[in-house]
Amino acid sequence: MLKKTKIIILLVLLMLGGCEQPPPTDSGLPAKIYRHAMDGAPGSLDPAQATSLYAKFIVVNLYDTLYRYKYLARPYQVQPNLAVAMPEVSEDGLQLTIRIKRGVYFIDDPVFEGGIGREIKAKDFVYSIKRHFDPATRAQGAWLWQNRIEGLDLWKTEGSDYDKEVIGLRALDDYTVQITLSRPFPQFVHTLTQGYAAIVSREAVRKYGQMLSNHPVGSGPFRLVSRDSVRAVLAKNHGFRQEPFDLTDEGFDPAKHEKLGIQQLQGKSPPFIDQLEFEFITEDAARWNAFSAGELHFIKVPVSQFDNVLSQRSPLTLSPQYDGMYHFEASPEAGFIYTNFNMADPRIGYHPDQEQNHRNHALRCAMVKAFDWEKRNEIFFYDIGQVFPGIIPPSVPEYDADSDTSYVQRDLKGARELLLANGYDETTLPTLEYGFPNSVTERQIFEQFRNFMTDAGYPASKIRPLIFATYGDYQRAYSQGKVALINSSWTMDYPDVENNMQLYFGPNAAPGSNSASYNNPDYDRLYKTSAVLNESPRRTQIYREMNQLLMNDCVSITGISRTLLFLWDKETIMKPDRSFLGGYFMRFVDLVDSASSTAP
Amino acid sequence: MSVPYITSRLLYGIPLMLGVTFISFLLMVHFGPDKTYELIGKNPTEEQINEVRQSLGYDQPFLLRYGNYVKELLTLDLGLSDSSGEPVSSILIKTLPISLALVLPGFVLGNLLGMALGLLAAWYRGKWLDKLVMSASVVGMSVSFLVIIISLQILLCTPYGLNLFPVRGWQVHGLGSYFYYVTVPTLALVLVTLGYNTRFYRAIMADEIERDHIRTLRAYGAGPAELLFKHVLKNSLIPVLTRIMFSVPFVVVSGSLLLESYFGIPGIGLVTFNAITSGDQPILKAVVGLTGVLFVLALTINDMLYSVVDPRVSKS
Amino acid sequence: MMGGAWRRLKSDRYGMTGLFIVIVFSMVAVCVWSGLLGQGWSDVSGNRWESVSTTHWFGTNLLGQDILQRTLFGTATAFEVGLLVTFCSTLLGTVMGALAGWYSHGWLDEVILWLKGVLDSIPFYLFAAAVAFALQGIPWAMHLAMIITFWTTTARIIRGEVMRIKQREFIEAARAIGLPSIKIIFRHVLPNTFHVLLVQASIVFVAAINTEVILSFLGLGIQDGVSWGLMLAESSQEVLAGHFGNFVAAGTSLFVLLMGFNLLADALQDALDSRRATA
Amino acid sequence: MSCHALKVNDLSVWFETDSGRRQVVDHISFSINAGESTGLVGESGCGKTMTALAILGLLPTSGVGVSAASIEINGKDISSLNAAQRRAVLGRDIAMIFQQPGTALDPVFTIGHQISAVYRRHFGGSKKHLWQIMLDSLEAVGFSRAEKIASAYPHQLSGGMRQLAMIAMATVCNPVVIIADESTTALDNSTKSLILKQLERLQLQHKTAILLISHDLAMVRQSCRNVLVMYCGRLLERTDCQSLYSHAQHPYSAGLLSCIPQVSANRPPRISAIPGQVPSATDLPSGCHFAPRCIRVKPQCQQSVPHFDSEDDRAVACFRPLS
Amino acid sequence: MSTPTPPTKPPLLEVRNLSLSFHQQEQVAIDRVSFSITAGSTLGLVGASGAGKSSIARAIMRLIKPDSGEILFKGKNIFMMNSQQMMATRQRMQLVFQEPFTSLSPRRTIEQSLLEPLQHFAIGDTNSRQEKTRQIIQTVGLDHDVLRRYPHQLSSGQQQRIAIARALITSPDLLIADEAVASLDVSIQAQIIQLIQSLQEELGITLLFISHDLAVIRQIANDVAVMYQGQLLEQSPADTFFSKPNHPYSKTLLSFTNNKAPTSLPVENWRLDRGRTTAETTSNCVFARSCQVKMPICDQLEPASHQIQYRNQHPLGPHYVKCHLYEEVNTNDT
Repeated sequence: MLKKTKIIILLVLLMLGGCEQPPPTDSGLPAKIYRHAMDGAPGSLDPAQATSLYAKFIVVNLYDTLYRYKYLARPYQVQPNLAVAMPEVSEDGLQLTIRIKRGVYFIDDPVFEGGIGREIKAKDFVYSIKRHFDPATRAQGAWLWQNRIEGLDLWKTEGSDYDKEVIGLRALDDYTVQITLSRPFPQFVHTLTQGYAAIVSREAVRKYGQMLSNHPVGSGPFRLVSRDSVRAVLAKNHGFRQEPFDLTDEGFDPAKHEKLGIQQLQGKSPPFIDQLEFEFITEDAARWNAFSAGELHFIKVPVSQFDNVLSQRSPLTLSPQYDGMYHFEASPEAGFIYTNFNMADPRIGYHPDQEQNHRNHALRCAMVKAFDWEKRNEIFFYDIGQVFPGIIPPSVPEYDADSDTSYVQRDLKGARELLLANGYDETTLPTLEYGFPNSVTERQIFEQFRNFMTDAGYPASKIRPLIFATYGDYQRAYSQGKVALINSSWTMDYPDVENNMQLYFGPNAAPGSNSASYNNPDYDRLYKTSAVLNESPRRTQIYREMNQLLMNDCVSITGISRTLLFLWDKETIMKPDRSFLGGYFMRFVDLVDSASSTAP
Repeated sequence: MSVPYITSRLLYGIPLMLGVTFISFLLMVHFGPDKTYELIGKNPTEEQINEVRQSLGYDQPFLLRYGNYVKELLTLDLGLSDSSGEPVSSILIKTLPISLALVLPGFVLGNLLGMALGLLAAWYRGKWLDKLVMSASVVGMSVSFLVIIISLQILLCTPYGLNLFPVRGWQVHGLGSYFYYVTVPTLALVLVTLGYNTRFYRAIMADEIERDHIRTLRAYGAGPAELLFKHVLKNSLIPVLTRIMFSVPFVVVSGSLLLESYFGIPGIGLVTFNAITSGDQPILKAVVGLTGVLFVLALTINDMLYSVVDPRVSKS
Repeated sequence: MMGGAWRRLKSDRYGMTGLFIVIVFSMVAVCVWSGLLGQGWSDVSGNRWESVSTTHWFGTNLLGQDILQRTLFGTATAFEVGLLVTFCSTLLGTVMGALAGWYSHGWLDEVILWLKGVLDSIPFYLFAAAVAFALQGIPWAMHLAMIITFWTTTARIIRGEVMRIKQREFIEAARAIGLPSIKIIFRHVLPNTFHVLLVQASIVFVAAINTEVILSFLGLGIQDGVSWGLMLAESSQEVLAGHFGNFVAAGTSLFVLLMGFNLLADALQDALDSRRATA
Repeated sequence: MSCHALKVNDLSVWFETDSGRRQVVDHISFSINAGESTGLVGESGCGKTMTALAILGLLPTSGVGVSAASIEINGKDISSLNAAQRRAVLGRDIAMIFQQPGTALDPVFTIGHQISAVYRRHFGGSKKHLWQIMLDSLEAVGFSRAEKIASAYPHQLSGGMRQLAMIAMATVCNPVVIIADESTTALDNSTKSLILKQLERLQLQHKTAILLISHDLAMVRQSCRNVLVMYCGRLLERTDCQSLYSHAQHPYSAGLLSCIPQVSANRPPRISAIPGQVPSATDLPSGCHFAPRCIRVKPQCQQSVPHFDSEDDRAVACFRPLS
Repeated sequence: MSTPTPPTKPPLLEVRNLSLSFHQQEQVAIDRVSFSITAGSTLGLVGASGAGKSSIARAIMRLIKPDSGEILFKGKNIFMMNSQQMMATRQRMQLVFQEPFTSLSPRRTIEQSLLEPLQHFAIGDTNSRQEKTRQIIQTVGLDHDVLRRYPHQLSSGQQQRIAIARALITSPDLLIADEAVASLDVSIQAQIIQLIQSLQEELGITLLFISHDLAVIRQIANDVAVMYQGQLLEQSPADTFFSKPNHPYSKTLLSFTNNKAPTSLPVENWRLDRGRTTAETTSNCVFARSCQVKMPICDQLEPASHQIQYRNQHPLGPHYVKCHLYEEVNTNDT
C-alpha cells in the first residue's frame, strides 16, 4: 500500500513538472499582468468564426482591423486603425477607397519565410474578406457583406477561387484597397471595425487551416500565449506599431475621464501591459468570488450582487465598503431583450382565417399588456435597466424620449378584457411553448413570464417550458418554427439602429434573424427605403414609423436595455466597454506601477 | 498470466468497445446536439446551412459516420474541436493530467481514510467506535456533493469564511501552488466519498474478519495487527481492487466534472461539460471512446490483478 | 420471515427514525400530489429575497416565490423521480438479472452482461447528457437516463443471487416435478431475492435523488416544476450575495430525506439479513 | 494429585439476548490427562463447540458471557490471562482443529506459510529453520512429498489433505492439548478413519492430550479412551469408552449408542432412535434437561437436577441410571 | 442344481449403459453404468463423494441429460417420452435431498411447499389436497401446526421429514434418497432411517438409497451397488456384499468402516474422492492406482463386468463384479 502511495505522489509531481512556467517578465521590470473576467468562454479565435462576444473581444486584440471606435468618445465614432484615414467615398456612395498604413507587420511565426512576420498588404485585407465567402472556412461573418459588394457573391458561386479577382473588392496596389458596393450601404465602414474584418495572412490559413483558432497570426497589440477552457493568456506584441496615445483624438472628456486617471496615458504607445489574461467564469458566484478575492482586476458585476455593490439606484452609488476600492461605471447595453411571438405559428401568429387572425392579434396584444416590464426590470436588472417601447433603445440617437410608453406598461385589466372580448378563456387559450436554453436564470425568467401570464388568467399549464440543452439546439428549434414564444436578446453589431430594424424584415424570416417571421409589406418597404439612407431626420422618421408598425401588430413583447455595471480596482487605469468598442480598449489598459507586481 | 491470456482478455474487450462506441455514437452524435445553427452567421440562406452541415459531416449516412468514428479512434486521429478548432488529441493531452492531478489526491486519500476507518469499525464491530464511525458515514453519505462544494467554497474560499484558498482556477507552477489550488476540491471529494468508502470497506473487512480462517489464526495466537494487515487486507483485495480499478475511469471523467465546472479547472471534465453544452461532437466522441478504452483496460488489468492477488483465480 | 424482520426493524432506533423521516416526507409528497400542499410553488407571493417571516417561513427567492412552497413541491419531485426511477430500474434489473442468472453462461446471459458492460463503461453524466439530448423536449429524459444506467447494479446483484439460489436443492425439487422455468423463477427464485431487492431499491432511491440534484445543477434535470436540485442550482448564484434561503431549505431537506433513507436502508439490511433470519 | 493436561473448572457460557440469558454451557468441569484422548459427545446444539471456544477464549466479546473458576493447562490457569498473554498460549500449549477444512485455512497463503507462521509466532527462528520445522510437521502427518504440499494453496488440496495440513499446523508447536471440533464430520467415511488414525499416531508420539468433539459415538469409540456425554450445556456422563459401550449408565448415552448403524455380515436389527429433539436454549425444561425425551423418566427428574460428581472418574447425572 | 428360481418381478427402473460427463469441468461423472431395481426393493448406491452417485439420481429425474444410455421406468425409456408421458412419470418418482434446509423454498410455508406438487400434477381438488397434506404430515410423524410455518422455523430433522413428505405426497412408485441422512446428527439420522424403513413397509415403495456410509446402507438396502469414479464396480445382494465383498474397492470400503484402515498408505494416495477427467485414459481399471492387489493387467486393460456364477444358485439375486481378479474364475463357492 505504501509503495503505491509513493508512486502516486511521484506521478502527481511528474505531472506538475509538465505544467506551465511562470509568466515572462519584461526586461527586468516586473511584468504588468492584467486579469479580465469574462462571463463566457470564446469559441474559435479564427476571425472568420469569431461570432461570440467573447471571441470578438480577444480577436481584435490579436489581429488588426482597418477601423475601430474611439476609446472614449460617446456616441461611438469610427477611427482609422490600420487604415490611414477614413475611406474616400465616391459621389454615388458606391465606391470606397481605403489606404492602409505602411510598415505594419504580422507577428513572427513559422508560417512566414524565415519565421519573421511580413508586412501587411492590401491583398491581405481582400483575402480576409473573401475568406468569409469560401464554404471551406465555415465563416460566420458573410452576412455583413452579402449582396453588398459587387461580384463577391458570384465569386463564391463560381467556386471561391482566391486567384480570381472580384470587381468590388480589389487591391489597387500594396497599400490601397478599393471596394465597390452594389447599392449604397451607409453602415459599411462599421462592418470594417468588426472582428470578422480582421486581417489574416494567407500563409497562416494555409498552414493551420481549422487550427488557425489556436495559432492566431495577426498584427494586433497582443499575441496568444495559451488558451484552454477556463482562460486565455495574451502577451504584449513587442513589434506593435508605435502610435502615441492622444487624448483629444480618443475623445477625452476631463469631467468623465480624469477621475479614472486616463490622462496619464498621454503620449505613451499602447499596449501598456505585458500580459493580458482572460478568465472565463460562467458562474456569477465564482466570478464575483474571484474578483472580491483580488484575483481579477475587472468584473461585470452579476445582478445578484447589485444589492451588495450599490447603495442607491438614482443616482447610482457604490456601497461605502467598495467606494474606496473600486472604480465603477454603469453603462447602458447596446441592445435589448425581447420575447417574440412566432408569427408563422397559426395558434398565435398569422392565420389564413381573417377572424382567427384577428383573435390571434388580440391574444398577442393581451400578452403584451400582461407583461410586467417594471417587475422584470426590478427582479433581473435591479431596476436600472431602461424599458422602452419597441426596438429603438435609448442608446441610439433615433430613440424618442417622448414616445408613448403604454406598450410597455402593464395593463392587467386591459389584458383580461381583451381576452374576454375575443372569446378566450382557460379552455380556449392555446397551449404555447416557451423555449429557452437551459440555465438557472433562463428558467427564472420563464417562471416569471408564466406568472405574468397567469395573472391575466392564462392557465399555468398552458405555457409549457421547452428546455434545450444547448443554445444551438434552441436556435435550431426556433429557426425551424418549433417554438411559439421566443425569448431572445439582441446585441447590436454596430452603432446604427438599422441593425435592429432588420430583425423584422420579411426576407430575414426564420432561419434568419427575423425569428418572429414577421411579414408586413409596409414594414419591408420602409426598411428598403431607409437602408440606403445615411443618418438623417427622415431616416429617423421612417424608423419610428416602423417601430410603431411592430407595436401595432403586437409582434414582440419588447423591450429593455440592460444597464451593465463594471467594477475595476483602483490600480487599473481604463475605461471598460462591452459594446462596440469591445476588446479594443484592452490596448489602452494600464496598471499603476506600484501595484503591478503584487499579483496573487 | 501469459501473453495469450492478456490477448484473450483484450479480445474480449472488443465487443464491449464496439457496444460502447455504438451506443454513445448513436446517442451523442446521431441524436446528439446540432451545431449547425451556432456556426452559421446571421440571416443564413438554405445553401449556407447545408454548407455548414456538410462541413460538420452531418449529411453523411449513419453507418459511414460511425465507421469513421471507429476509424478515428483506432488511428487516434480524433479530429478538431468544433468550437475552438484545436485538435482534440491535444486538448485531451492538455486536460487529462490536470484532471488526474486534481482528482487523484482526493481519490487516494478518500480510499485510504475509508479503508482505515472501515478497518477500525469492522474490528470494533458492534462497539461504540463502530457505531460512531457508521453514524458519521451515514451523515457523510446523506450530504449532496453539491451542498458540500458550495459550503466548502463559502467556508474556505470567500470573505464570508476563512478566505484561505482560491475560488477557482488552476495556475499551478509548483508544489505550493498545487496545494493552493487542489486543497478545497480534494477536501470536497474526500468528504463526499468518505461515507461510501468507509461503509464499503467496513462491510468487506467485517465479512473477512468473520471468516473461519481468521478464527483459526486467532486460535493459533495471531495478534490483531497480523490478522488485519496481513490476512484481512490481503483477502479483501479483490473487491477492493475491483472497486478502485473500476472507479478510475469514472473518477477521471465524471467525478471531476462537477468539481472542475464549479472550481473552473480546465480538466477533462470541464472540457466535456462544455462540449455537452456547446454540442462539440468531436470532443464528446473522443471522451466517450477514451473512457470506453479505459474501462476495458481497467477490466483487463483487474482480471490480471485478480490472478496475482488470489491464487484461486489463477489459471492452473 | 417478514414478521421477524419487522420485529427486528422495530427494535432498531435508527431504523425507525429513518422510517419516520421517510414517511413524513412521503406524506408531504402525497399531499402535494393531491393538491393540498405546495401548489403555490410558482406563484409570486412576495418581494424578492424576503427574509424569514411568518408568511414566508423560509423567505422568498429572487422572483419573490415562497421557498417553503417550493421546498414542499420539491419533495414531491424528489419522490416522483425516486419512485419512478427506483421502480422501473428495479423491475428492469430484476428481470434482466433473473434471466441472466437463470441462464448463466448461456447466450442470453452473455448478451445481458455485454449490455451491462457497455452501459457501465459510459460515464454516467455523459450518458445522462446524451439521453437528455436524444430525448430533448421529452419530460422523462432524465428519468430514463437514470433507469437505463441504474438497472445494471440491480441486475448484477440479482444475477448473483439467482445463481446462488439456483444451486439450492429446492430448485431441483421444483424442477424434479417438472415445473417450467418461468414458474420456478417467479415462485421460488425471485421471492428469495426480495430482501436484497428491498435494500437495493432504497439505495437506488437515494442515488436517484442525489443524481437529480447534480443533473439539475448541470442543467440536465427536470423540465417543468421545481426540485431541490434546481433550488440548489439557484442558490449557488445567491449564497455569495448573502441569500441562503434556497440553500438552507433545499440542502436541509435533501440531507434529512437522504439520511432517513440511508438509515432505513441500513436497518432493512440488518433486519432482512438472511444469516440473521435463518439463525 | 497428578497434573492434568487440561483441567476445566466450573465453566459457563451464556448469550445475552433481548429475552434474557440463554445458558449454553452450564457449570461444567472436567479434566484430561496428558497423552489421553477424551471424547465430548452430544447432539448438535448441546454446547460442545461453545465449550471448546470458551476454553480457547475465542468467543465474541459482545453479547456472550463466559465465566470459569479456572482453565488450567499443565496446571497453569489461562482463564485469567490478558489478551496478549493468552495469545502466547494459543497454538503453543493448546491448539484447535476446526470442523470445515475448506474454510479454516487462509485461501491466499500457502499451506507452508501458514504452518510456519504459527511456529514463528511462538518460537521465532530463521526462515530455513522454520521451513524445516514445517516440512517435518507435514511429513509427520503422513505427507510423503511435503515440499509440494507446503507450496500449495488450500484450494489445491482435497478436503482430507486440508484437514491433515490443519493437524500439521496444530502439532507444529507440539502443544499440550489439542481440541478437535467435529474435525472429520464433513469428510468421507474412509478419509475420516484415515485422519483419525494419523491423529492417534501423533498423540502417542507426543503424549498430547486430545479433546475430540463429535456427535458421533462411533467415531469417538474408534479413537478415545474416555468419554464425556453432554446435553443442553450439562455433562451427563463421564466414563471410559469400554464401559460406556458395554454398559452405558445414562439413558441418553444409551440412546445415542443405539442410534449408530452397524455394519455386519448379517442383517442388523432395526435401528432405534431417541425420540424428540434437543430443546432450544431459550426454553430449557426444568430439572433434568433430558427428562422430556427420557423413557425412564420419573417425576423427580422434572423437578430437580441430578448431581454430577466432577471429581470421580466415572460419573453420571441421573436419578435412574441404567445399571 | 435345481433351486426354484425366484419369482421374476419386472424391474421398476432399469439403467442401461448410462454415461455422462460434465464438459465444463471436463469431468467424467457416469461411465457406462447399468443396473436395475425390482419393484418394492431397495438398492443402496454407495461410493465416495464425487463417484457419480448424485449424477445418476439427477439423470433418472431427467434433471440432467446423459451423453448416452437409456433409463427405463416401467419399461419405457424416459428420454423418449413426450411431455405428457414425462409429466405422468415425474409424478411416479420423487427425490429427497441431502440438505434438509436448502431443499425447501425458504419463502413458502410448509403447506405451500407440500401443495405445489399436487397443484402441478392437478391431483384432486382444493379440499382433498388439503386433506392430503394433513395426512402426509401425520405419516411423517409431525403435527398439523407445522403446515403454517416456514422452513427456518423447523429443526433439521423436521425439515427432512417435510422433504420426505413432499416427495411422498404424489404417492410415487420410486423414491430416490440422495444422501438423505448424510448431513444429520446421528440421533436424527436414526430417526429418519426409521421413518424411511417404516414408510417403505407401509407403502411398498421402491427405493434408490444413495449414501457414502456403508453402515446406513446396511440398515436399509436389499441390494448394494458400489460406484467408483463414475463406474459401477460391484453390485450384489446386501447380505452377500456385507458377508463377502468381492471387489478390492469394496473390501477397502468395508475395512474402513470396520476401523481397520491401513495407515501405511501415503497420504497423496488417499485421494479416493477425486473425480476423473475426460482426458484421463480409460484403458485401465479405474481403481488400479489405489488397489492393493493390483496385477499388471490392471494397468493395461479395463476389466469387464462379470456376473459371478454361484455353484449353488444363489437365491438373493445376481452379483456383478468389474475386476480382473474374477475374470478367470467364473464360479465362486459360497
